[in-house]
Amino acid sequence: MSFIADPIPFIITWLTRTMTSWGWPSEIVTVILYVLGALLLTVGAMVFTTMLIWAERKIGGRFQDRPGPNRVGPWGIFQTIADMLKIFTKEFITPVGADKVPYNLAPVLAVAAVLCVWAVLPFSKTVFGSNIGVGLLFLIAVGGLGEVAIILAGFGSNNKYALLGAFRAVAQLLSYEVPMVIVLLIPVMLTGSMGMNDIVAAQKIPFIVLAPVAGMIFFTSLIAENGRAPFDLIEADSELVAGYNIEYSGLKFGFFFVADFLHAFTSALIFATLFLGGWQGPGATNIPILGFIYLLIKTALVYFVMLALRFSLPRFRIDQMMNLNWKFLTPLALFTFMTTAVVNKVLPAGENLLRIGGLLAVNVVLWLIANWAMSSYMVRIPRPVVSGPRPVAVGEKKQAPKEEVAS
Amino acid sequence: MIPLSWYLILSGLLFLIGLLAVLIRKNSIGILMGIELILNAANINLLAFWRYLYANSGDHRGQMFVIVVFVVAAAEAAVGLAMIISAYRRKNTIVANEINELKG
Amino acid sequence: MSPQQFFFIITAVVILVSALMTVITRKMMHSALWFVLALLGVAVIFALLEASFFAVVQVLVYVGAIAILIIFSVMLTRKAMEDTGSQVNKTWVISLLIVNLTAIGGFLAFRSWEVLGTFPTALMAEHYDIGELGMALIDPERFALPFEVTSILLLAALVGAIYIAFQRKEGKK
Amino acid sequence: MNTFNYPLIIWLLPVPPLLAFALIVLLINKSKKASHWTALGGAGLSFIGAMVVFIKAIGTSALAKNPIGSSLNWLPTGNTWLKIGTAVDPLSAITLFFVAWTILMIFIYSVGYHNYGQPKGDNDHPGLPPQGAVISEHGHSHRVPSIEPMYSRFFALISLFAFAMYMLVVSDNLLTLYIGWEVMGLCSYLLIGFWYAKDSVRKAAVKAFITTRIGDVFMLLGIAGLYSITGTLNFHEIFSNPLIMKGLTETISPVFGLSWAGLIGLLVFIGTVGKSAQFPLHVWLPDAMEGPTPVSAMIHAATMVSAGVYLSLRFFPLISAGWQPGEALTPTMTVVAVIGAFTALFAASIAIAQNDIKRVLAYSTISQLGYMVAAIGIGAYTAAAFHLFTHAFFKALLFLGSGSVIHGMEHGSLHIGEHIDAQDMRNMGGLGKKMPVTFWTFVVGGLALSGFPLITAGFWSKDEILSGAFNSAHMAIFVVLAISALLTAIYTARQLTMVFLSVPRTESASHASENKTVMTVPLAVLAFFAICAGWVGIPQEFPLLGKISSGWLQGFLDSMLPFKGEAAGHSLIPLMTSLGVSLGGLLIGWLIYRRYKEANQVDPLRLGLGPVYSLLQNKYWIDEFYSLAFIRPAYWFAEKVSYEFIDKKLIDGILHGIARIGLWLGKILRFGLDLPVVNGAGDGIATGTKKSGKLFSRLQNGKVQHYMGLAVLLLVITGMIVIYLAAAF
Repeated sequence: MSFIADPIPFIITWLTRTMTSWGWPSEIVTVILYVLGALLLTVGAMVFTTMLIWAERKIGGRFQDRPGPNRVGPWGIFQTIADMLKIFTKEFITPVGADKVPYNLAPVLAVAAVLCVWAVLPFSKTVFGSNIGVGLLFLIAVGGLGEVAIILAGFGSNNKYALLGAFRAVAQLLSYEVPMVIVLLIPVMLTGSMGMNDIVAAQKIPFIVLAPVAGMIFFTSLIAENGRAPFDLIEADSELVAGYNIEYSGLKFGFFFVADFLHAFTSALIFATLFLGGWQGPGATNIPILGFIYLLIKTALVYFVMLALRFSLPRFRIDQMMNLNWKFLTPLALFTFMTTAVVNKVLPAGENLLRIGGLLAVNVVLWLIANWAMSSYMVRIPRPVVSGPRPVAVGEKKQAPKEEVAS
Repeated sequence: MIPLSWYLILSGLLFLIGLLAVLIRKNSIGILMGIELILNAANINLLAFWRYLYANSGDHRGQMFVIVVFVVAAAEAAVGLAMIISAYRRKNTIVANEINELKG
Repeated sequence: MSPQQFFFIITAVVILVSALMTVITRKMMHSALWFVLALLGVAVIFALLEASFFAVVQVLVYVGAIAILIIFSVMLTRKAMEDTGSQVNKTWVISLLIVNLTAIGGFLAFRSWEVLGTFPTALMAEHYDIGELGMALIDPERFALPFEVTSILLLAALVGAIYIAFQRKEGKK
Repeated sequence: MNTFNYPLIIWLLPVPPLLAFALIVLLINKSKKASHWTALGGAGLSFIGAMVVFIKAIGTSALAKNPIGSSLNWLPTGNTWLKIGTAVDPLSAITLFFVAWTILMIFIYSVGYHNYGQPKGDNDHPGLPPQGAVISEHGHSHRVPSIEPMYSRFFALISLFAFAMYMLVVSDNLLTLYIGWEVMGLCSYLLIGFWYAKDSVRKAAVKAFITTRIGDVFMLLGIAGLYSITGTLNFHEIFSNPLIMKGLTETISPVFGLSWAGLIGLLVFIGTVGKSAQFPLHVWLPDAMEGPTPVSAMIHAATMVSAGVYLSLRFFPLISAGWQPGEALTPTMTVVAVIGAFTALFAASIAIAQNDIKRVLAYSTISQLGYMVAAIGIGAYTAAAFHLFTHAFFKALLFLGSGSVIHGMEHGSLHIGEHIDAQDMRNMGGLGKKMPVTFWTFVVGGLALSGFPLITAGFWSKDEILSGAFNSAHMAIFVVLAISALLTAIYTARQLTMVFLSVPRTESASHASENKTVMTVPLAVLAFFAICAGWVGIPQEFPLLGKISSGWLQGFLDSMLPFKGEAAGHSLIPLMTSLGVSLGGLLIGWLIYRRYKEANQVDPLRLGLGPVYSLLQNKYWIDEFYSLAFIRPAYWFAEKVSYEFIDKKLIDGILHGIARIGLWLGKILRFGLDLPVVNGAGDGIATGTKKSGKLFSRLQNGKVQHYMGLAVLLLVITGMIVIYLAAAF
């Protein structure tokens, strides 16, 4: 095992040996290593998020034709750190009338819920937190904790807008969990296991090739779960002022802020793991550090697409958002699931061209049908229009003086 | 190694607390939470017996019961809460003892 | 005391305390939060029983769905239940007596059960796999029928809940 | 490619049409386009699956011993399971082949037949055939055919029909086969009654349903008997188990001294008689012509009547139990052979005198089915299956062709506004020039039907039946079949001549026009099979051609038989006979009818036959006889005996008498017993109950927790007592 090819297990082995040589019992060494790993992962994720916030602001700026942060450090790279310093120094405010326990518990829970996901993600062939057999279920389960955090925030703030925002947010998150969970059954079905390591190992061909429709549904649901544009109804400032976190400021708000970005990045990571093959890539089996890099590249790609959507699409209306979920994504997810199950069973097993082609063809057909159904539905329900386009005022004004001149 | 009796004592106590909630809370939602606690106590019992007496013989009846209990709990919460909300809308109260007529 | 036992006792204490708080807390919202904590503790107990699938499902179903439903209901019905005043019935002493009687009865009845002292044998790897449970669920000669019946129950509950909670428009009966 | 999950595909074969049915009925029936695409998609998927399975089946050796398929437990019956499953053996394989082709072709054809793409009719109602629409073009208006108002419904029902047939064919047991069988009965009722607003259509639908039901009851008896004796419904388990077969053959049943095998075979055969319209129960089939033509083709060629013969072929081991080639026929086989041969002759003779283009074909179908049944009866299993196979193609072709002719005629009559019966052959004539594709394909079908030598499929299969009859020395059967072959050729020639040759006899006929491609392409495909389908079964003993033929079909199907196939030598006499009757009959028919030029001219045959002709034209007065013998007496019995005598006089009288006695008794009891004794006690009890009720109602305060507490308390106390008692004793 060389340090270059696979550094983290190398370090772990080294630490274990060292501590055992000090005469510590092996259980305690294991516990220490677990705590150390968790700490490292968490701190790493948080530090990474600061970079992420900068990158997002910079990219967003470019999308909107402005420079983005550019004052602190080269290319504004220390902007987030400056912001962090400012947030740390702010006063801890708890509004009068707020319910103290939920109010203070919510931000912590929000970050914790996201970080829990990292515990089961495989980062390379040899580096993963915990390989439990029901990893995917765990992923969904801890996703539910985030909703509790939002409710607590909305309730604890003792503010009408916060409560409304929380209701809305939870409604959206719960709704989009439905197609997401259905669609997640497809990778499980293709793999035959719910363990994350098994799912990645089964993706010699990434599942996005075998089940593109499922991938698309999952991606959409992920964006909705994040509550980012075009699904950012949670903090639609024109309707709700700022959503469930309206009463928060300082470090407590910072927690929500970090949770938001971390959640988005984690979503990209999950998508890359489940549908793009995770750490799989040429040579990744022999040199695990390569797998880490592959995963990072794939995640960055997915994240960039999410950013592109965020900065270019307008927001859905609440009814449109619900319609999209219940009338389109959920039925489509069910159909995709059923057809994939049947086709996968009928076609010969293994990684042959017939199976891949068959699954792909079925997905294309499904997508065409869904597209046709959606567009004919949109045609049948005309968009409510308050009034037709008004005549341009300038044209009339120009005409009027002309008449005067003529007369 | 934990003896089976520990789990049974835990589940027994949890059951009693749940029963207490069912009997003394005024609020219907509190009663519902008590019922959920009782169901959880039952689940601990089922899984403990499964693990200690049947797991290695490939007998899945304990787990099957747990699944059924999960489903029943979910169904009960959904219907029960819907009924509470409905009662709240009609009678403007959710105190269990005030909802004592078989009339909407 | 082995680490497992230590861990079990801590979890059990957390569960029992939070369950008790669920019963006696005056504010309904706090009661619900204690309830969530108790449920999470039960999930840990499941994990201790080497039933990781059920631990995860416990979190998914109870914390992710039932607890949220309960919290929602608490918020929606806040107007009717002011958090002031007694939150327990007048007859709480009698209820307490009944519960104590139950405890004593249970203790007397099961005190000398020979199963109590059982220790677990190590779980074999093939039984750890939830695939086996899955196959048992859809095997017509084992649990397919209960499984299907349960699914129908769930469907009926779904429809029933929607019907009951549906707000009828005034004058449209 | 050889890793396809074949058993699963077989299971899935019937599913797409069923899904299409459900989809159309539940969701997309508003859109006609989506409806027919869904139906076509369902039929197409099943078609592809059927072809995949067929190719696998013909490539599998010893298929009859080890059919492809799987089964699963369905119902627990005590200690055993009632299993259902699917299997494909040689018989189902070839049935699957022609069923898949004909169904797909009929589906495609239906799109055109129901005038897809035409405007909506002005006066069209659901339940009536489309009346035509007026469109104006270039300033003047004219009438064109209009689209069927219940277009989606048609495709939904026909999909269900296809589902039932597929299910019947792939079943490996009587249970699912019977389900398919009955679903087909329902579909035939719905589809024959498709234009339900017409009185005659409703009657025809009811007639078809009830007549086939008579057969089905006997068939169900047979199935029940088989299950109670053998304890299984799986064909393979019954027929390939020598012990069971021996037991069935040698035990004598209580009826007519038949063996159990013979009795069950006979009962199941009665089911075939109903479904395949054999002699006593044939009356529904000509009336079924009231339905749309694709339905007729579906019933006559692809599904229903084939199902009847298919069933008899399935049960051939039972029907022929205890029989070896060359021996005398068993009683059951004799019945089958006689009914078949008689039906063949009887129906062919009726067909000669019919004027409705579809009725001629209907009787022709009955006659040809009689052929197959007769072949089964004399033990010529392979020949019967072969004829079933070829007949499906050319009869589907003929029906679709006749539909095309009718469609063309309707087009003509709409165009010029003439009100004539578009199905009456007397109104046609000279259509060969107007509708060339229809003409040539119809000629191919007609020649195949009449057994035109060497090139058509019908010749080979019919020849095989005739030679089977001759070689096994059943001369009576042989002669009857030969005569009916002659009659077949005559009425085919009559039909061809009256419809296509000569000159148009009405205005409509002279304005008829060829149909769209969507209708003619299925005709061409079926015409191809009507010729080529026979070449797989050229017997090896045949002079000259036998040398180059492999006799593949015979080999493939013979493996199904419990004994070695009939290997009798090929004789020239039946060959000469079939050559003679076919060519001779065609010639006679043409000679008689080539001078038939006026619509109101007397039929030339009537001049020659006189009263016999009207006997034939009125179908031997069978319908009238049934009406006189069964239906009218039944009505009379219901009204006079059941209603007026038994119900009104007998039952009502007794009831009134009892009522009077009761009244009188009641008075005595009231004043003697009720008022003084019973009331006193009753009032006392009531007052007591009321008082104690008041006492207990305090417990019933509607408070849930109160109840719960009491319940738990009671439980604990009871439990403690029980445990204490258990410990004490």
